[in-house]
Order: sequence, then C-alpha cells, then structure tokens
Amino acid sequence: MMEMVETAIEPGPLREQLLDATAGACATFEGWIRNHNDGRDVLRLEYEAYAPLAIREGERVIREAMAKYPVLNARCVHRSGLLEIGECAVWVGVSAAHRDAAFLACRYIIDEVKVRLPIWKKEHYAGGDSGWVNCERCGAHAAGRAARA
Amino acid sequence: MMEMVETAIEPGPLREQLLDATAGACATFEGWIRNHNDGRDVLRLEYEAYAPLAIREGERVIREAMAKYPVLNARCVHRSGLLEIGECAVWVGVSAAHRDAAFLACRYIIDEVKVRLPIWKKEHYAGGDSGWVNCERCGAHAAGRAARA
Amino acid sequence: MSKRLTVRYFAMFREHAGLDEESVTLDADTAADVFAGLRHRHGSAEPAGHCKVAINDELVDWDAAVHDGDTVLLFPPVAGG
Amino acid sequence: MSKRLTVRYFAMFREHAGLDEESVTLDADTAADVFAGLRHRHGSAEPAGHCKVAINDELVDWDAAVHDGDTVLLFPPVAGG
Repeated sequence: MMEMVETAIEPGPLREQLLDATAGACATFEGWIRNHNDGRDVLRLEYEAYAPLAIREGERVIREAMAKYPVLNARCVHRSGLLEIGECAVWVGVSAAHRDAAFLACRYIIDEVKVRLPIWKKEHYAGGDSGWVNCERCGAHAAGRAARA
Repeated sequence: MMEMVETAIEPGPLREQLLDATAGACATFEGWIRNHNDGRDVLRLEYEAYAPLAIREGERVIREAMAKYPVLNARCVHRSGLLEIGECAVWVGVSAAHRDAAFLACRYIIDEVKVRLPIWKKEHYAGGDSGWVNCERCGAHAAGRAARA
Repeated sequence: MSKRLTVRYFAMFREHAGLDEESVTLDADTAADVFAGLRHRHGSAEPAGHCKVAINDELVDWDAAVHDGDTVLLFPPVAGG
Repeated sequence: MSKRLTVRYFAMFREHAGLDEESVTLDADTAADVFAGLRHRHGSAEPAGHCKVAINDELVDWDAAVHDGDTVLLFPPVAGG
C-alpha cells in the first residue's frame, strides 16, 4: 500500500502493519533529509508531489515487487511539504518469510519510487539560494530563477 | 554497537540512535519468529546465546561492515530466551549518506551475525516435540533426546 | 490539428510558467508535441524524454495521442525519496 | 600430552552432556583433539568443522593449541537471527 502524507512519518505504527505470523523477516528503508548534497550545505528540503498519480504509480511499484519476490506485506509512505534536516521523507517496509525476499523487495520499491513517482524536491542551501534536484539542465533560465527565488 | 538482551527489542529507540544530520538513508532488518519452518508448525522458539562472545563477535561484524561500506552508524541487538510467534529476535540498523551502503551493510551484518555468533535456537513444534535448528545431524542421539524433551 | 487542452505544470515547470494550470489551443497530435509547443511556458530546453507526462491522470509515453479536451500534466525530472 | 581443562557445553551439547561445565583431564594438543576426545560427552558424530570452539573466551580455529588450565567452549552449529 502506497500513501502520501504531509505530516511526520512515524515508523512505529507502519512497522506494526507488516506483522504476520508467517513472516520471519522485515526489511525497512527510510530516506532522511541530510545536510549536504553534491558538495553543498543543505538547510532544508521542499517536496512537491502530485499525489493522485504518486499513489497510483506507487501501488503499481509495490504490486511489481510482490510479484517478483515472495513477500507477505509491503508498504511505502512518502511525505511532501517542507522538511527539516533529519526528518524522514520516505519509508518503505516489507515483511516476508525469508530475508532475501524482504531485502530485495524493499530495495526494488525505493529504487523505483525514486525514479517513477511524480515527486520533486527543491534544496534550500546555506547560501540562501535553492535548486530543484535532477533539474540542473531542465530550463534555460533555471539557475537565474532559482538564485532569485 | 552489538547488544544482547533478554527482553523485548524495541525498534523505535534503536532507530533514534542511528540519526545523523549527514545521513540520507537508513536500512533496518528484523528477524521475527514465524509460525513455520521446513514445513513444520512452530509454536515458539528458545534462543540460547553465549553473550560475552556473541557481543565481541557482533562488534567485529559491525566493524567489518563499516570498513567495507561508507556508513555512519550501525547497530545490532539480538535477544535470547523464550520467544513467541511474531516477536523480534534480532534487529539490525544502519544509517549512511546514501542508500546503497545502508542496504549492503545491513545485509552484511545480518548474514554474518546468523553464521558467526554463538547463538542457538530450539524450535518447539505443534506436535509437542522440539529441535535445535541446524543441528539435525549434530548428535547420534539427537532425534531421540529432542522427542523426549 | 489544433486542440483545446488544459495543461498543468509542476515543480520547476510551474515556477517557470508562473501558474499551475492553463488552457491552451495548440497544434499537437502527441504529448511530445505539447511539450515542444509549450517550451516557452515550461522553460525546459531538455528533450522530453528526461521528463514525464500524464494525460487525464494516466502516465503515458510521449508518443501518446492527445485529444480535444484532454488535460496534459507536464512533469520535470522526478526526484522522490 | 595430558592436560587439565575446563570444558563448557552449549545448546545441544549441554543437553547431551547433562551439564554446563566440567573439568576433564585429557590427552589433547589442539581444540580439535578436545572435540574428538569428548564425543561421548557432547554427543556429536559430526566433523568438528561444522561446530565452533573458543579457548578462554576467544573464538579460535580447531587447530589452536590447548594448554593446561585452559577453558574450552564447545559450540554446536550456530543459528542466530
């Protein structure tokens, strides 16, 4: 199950939802806001998402993971809005009978979520400027606009 | 850091200890008691550990993982005693700047912990008998003794 | 053939266009035609292939046909996680 | 050469021996000799290689030397996690 939220992600209750008497393994992944990227000091991150499609594509990714690997439960939650350093931007959790499937499915989900869901992030730098991640070459006026923002 | 405990493992506070402003990724693994193994119904598991050496060897495994992969923090907690279905027997958590290192180090730690630490588990089956895991061929009288236990 | 479309811009595209959504009349057969025809709006000089597109809330390939009345969502390169 | 050793048994070995620890006098040069000489105690017909051994709380290889007064820990195949 895929969820988009605008408030803090709480791993505890999410993990509970993976519990299953036939599960021997649980792998989770969390993406945290770190204070650096590409050699620059990052102050905070702003996530923008188009939730209806992010949810639908996320559900598709989870279904693919469950078809590829023998897992019992798989969930992903992604946050949007303004996030501070150390906050959790995305949580993925998978339970399975055995650890191999749990690890592989968890990895598959986060890898696909990062490249397929309509989610964007804007880094706010220590210098006061900001920039959309992965968009360095998106627009002719990109650098100028970001610096003025 | 490696820890051996005799009470319930609580993932929440453990995860907190991995937090780091330079970390962008956190991978965790939990081993849960599942209700089946090798086609048999399992009622509960009994873990025996030789804690002094389990801790020392666990610390070694964690140091190896931190040397092999660029990670920031890594922890492992293993429980011993009688565990019921659904309980957590082992927790591994790793934080890193990037997810690749977090996943690989987490996987390395659980793989090594399972085969190197002096920890044993005895399965109690629905039929009333029990057996030490991985010890099917350990002792000439193994089967008979386990059945009588 | 000229079509009346609703176009939605996201993230950097939204910032460049200065708005979330607009109605346009455009000579376009495919999603790629829309992307190319609206370069001055979304501001990207990149090939469409680096971006994503949805028509009426379905992610589609760039060669998907657009029809009169469609809503076309233009997504800059994504960066989830 | 005959040595006075403290031997500790774990898990299945402990159950077979019926005790945690005992003092033995044994003709043994290496950890492997201890394992072989105490088969009737730990009950395992398996090669030592499937098991593990520690001397004075250090995990060692089976060809490690044992000395008078050592404590030898005999570990059946482990199964953590």
